[in-house]
Amino acid sequence: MSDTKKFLYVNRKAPYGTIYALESLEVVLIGAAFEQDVALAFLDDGVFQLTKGQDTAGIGVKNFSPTFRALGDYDVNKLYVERESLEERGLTEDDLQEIMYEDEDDDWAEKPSIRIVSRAEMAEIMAEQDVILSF
Amino acid sequence: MSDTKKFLYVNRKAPYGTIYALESLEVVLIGAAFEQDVALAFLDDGVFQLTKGQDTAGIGVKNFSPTFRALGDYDVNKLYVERESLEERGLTEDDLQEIMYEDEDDDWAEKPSIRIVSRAEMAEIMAEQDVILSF
Amino acid sequence: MKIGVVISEGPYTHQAADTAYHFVKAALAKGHEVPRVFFYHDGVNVATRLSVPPQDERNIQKNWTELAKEHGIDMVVCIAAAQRRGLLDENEAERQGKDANNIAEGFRISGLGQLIEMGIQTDRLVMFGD
Amino acid sequence: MKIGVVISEGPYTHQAADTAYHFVKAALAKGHEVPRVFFYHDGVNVATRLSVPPQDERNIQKNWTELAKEHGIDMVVCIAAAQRRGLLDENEAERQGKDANNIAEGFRISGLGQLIEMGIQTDRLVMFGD
Amino acid sequence: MSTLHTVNKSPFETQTLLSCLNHCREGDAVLLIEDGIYGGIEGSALSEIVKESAAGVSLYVLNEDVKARGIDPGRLLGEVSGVDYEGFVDLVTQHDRTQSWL
Amino acid sequence: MSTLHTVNKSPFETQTLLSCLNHCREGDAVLLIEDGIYGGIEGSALSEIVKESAAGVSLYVLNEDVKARGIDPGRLLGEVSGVDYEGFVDLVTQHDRTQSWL
Repeated sequence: MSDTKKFLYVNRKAPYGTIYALESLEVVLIGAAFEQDVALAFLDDGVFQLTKGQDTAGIGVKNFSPTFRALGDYDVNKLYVERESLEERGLTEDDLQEIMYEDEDDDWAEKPSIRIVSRAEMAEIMAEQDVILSF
Repeated sequence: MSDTKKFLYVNRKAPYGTIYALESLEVVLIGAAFEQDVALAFLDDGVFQLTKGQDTAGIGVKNFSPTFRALGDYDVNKLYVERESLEERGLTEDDLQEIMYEDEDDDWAEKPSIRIVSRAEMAEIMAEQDVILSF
Repeated sequence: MKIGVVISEGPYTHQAADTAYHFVKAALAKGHEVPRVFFYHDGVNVATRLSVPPQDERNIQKNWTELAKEHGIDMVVCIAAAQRRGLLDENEAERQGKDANNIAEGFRISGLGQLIEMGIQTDRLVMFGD
Repeated sequence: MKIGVVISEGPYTHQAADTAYHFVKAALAKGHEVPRVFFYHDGVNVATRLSVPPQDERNIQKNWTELAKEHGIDMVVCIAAAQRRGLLDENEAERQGKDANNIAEGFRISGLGQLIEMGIQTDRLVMFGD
Repeated sequence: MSTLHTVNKSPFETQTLLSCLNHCREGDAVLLIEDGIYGGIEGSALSEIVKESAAGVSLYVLNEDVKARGIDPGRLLGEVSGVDYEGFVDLVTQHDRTQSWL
Repeated sequence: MSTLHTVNKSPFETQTLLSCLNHCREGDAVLLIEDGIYGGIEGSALSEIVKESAAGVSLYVLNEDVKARGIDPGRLLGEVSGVDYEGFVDLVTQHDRTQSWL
């Protein structure tokens, strides 16, 4: 086995009602330093973490959604979002914030980090991992 | 308003996976000393709290189900259990432990504390309360 | 009106203690009384003075301590729930033979009877939890 | 095999810390290695030495402290999660200007890197939570 | 005599909202707070059943929680009214009791 | 290459079990632990959908959790096998990864 493992962070919970989304992101940021093959999965209520226009001033809780846009700088650029989970919640890709990264293998072209996948594709992605962390 | 209020303890969670069922019972026991009009409601997964034959030795957690049988001694004898909640879970009244109390107004006759009610009746019971505590 | 409040989940992990805080502030602003807030289940963890949230986050314990001081709210931490979870005041620590205590200013440890009493003496009771 | 374990809910409130305990004991009994248990989210609350569970209940912290001592398990409490929730060791208390600490024997406070490292160095990782 | 019910869970995750609505009586109010506000979204897989189950009941969402989660109020069911924390307090005092569906 | 999935929530309370089953692949195993064991009950409103969704998947329950909750093993789906904590460990080592559905 090589030194690089495939890590998947599975996000199934909505933001702010509980802390799991925020503390998941904290692991992702620290984990980025370990140079593993990292991907994030958003399914079920986890897709709500990525909505644009979050404004938490009224509830007095820190808005961590801008941090997702910084993930590209940490070489974290595979954010898989499940289409069926969006649809069941009345959301489309347009409701999610734009998250971009610069592809060093393609002359630093700007590319979207969010990849909408079907439930079947999500199951395949999960089945390819070495380590799955659930939040 | 009289000094006596109607208190309802609403139990909607299964036992052992979380502590809510046990800590609900602790409130009921303490609350009994206050001579209020007390009733317990079991609906949704709360009906699992009353199954007979619980044996927690294997999970190393205290089995608190016998405590329900002591409630009669504390003058707590209205345990409303929702029929639809039982049915959805494949349970019948026979799966619940027998919980009795002695009716002081009827020559101390032994009577069952568990009263199976319909969802509509449960809604009525809830609507009659002064104070509702949820667990 | 007199409104009693129960908080039954821990700080930061669940939004309950935050929502309750904004609710109580609004109730007080509208002229209602909030004589007591009762902390049960993991809610007892709100009362630790040892928490050190990041500087850009709210300090839930401090917010409650200040609000209670300003408005004379009786903040009661359930003793049974607190013992299980390691929340002790000086007396309890001594009684239990523990070498430290962690309850913040403004919170007092007492029994579940205080919850029932609050239910009897207030006009409304609102619970915040999971 | 090397099995890493994560506990992400607090003691008594959720069964996670109990299930993990029985799982780890069984893994060790079958000859596997459990080099590290990582406590995250409310799981950090398992590490308080101030808890006083009723005498007829299990003592979750003591169970873990003893199991770890007997089998050389490295029990790591996430520092960021611990700070939010008021779990401090002596060093952290001093650094943060707090007048008390509450970490039990056998637990050490460290960073999230220890979780990733555990994921890299073990053959399997099992999480217990809510 | 009526009840204010509060629901703080997403109906896509738990059964709490539907259980609450199935125990409401005509004239009751249901206030969606915290992650509960997702129950007010129009065009979801649950919108129709929420609307049906809420017949005769007044549905509210806590504005601050809606805003925090980036849900445009225009995306909510027409049946839903928004309140702020002071409106939450008014709902508590206007009804005879509060039942928190935890 | 296969996955062991663990589910610790009641399917009558949360969507977790169904979400898990909808992401399983042929040859995977699902172990129901803690309150998750209620997902193994025969004759419930969810038994049929659990059985259908679990096609191609091996279903297990943790015996100790079943016993604790007073559920007679005879009341479980015929498709479900019981394991103890040591069996749980074996399932972890026999599959290539463990995914906890929290």
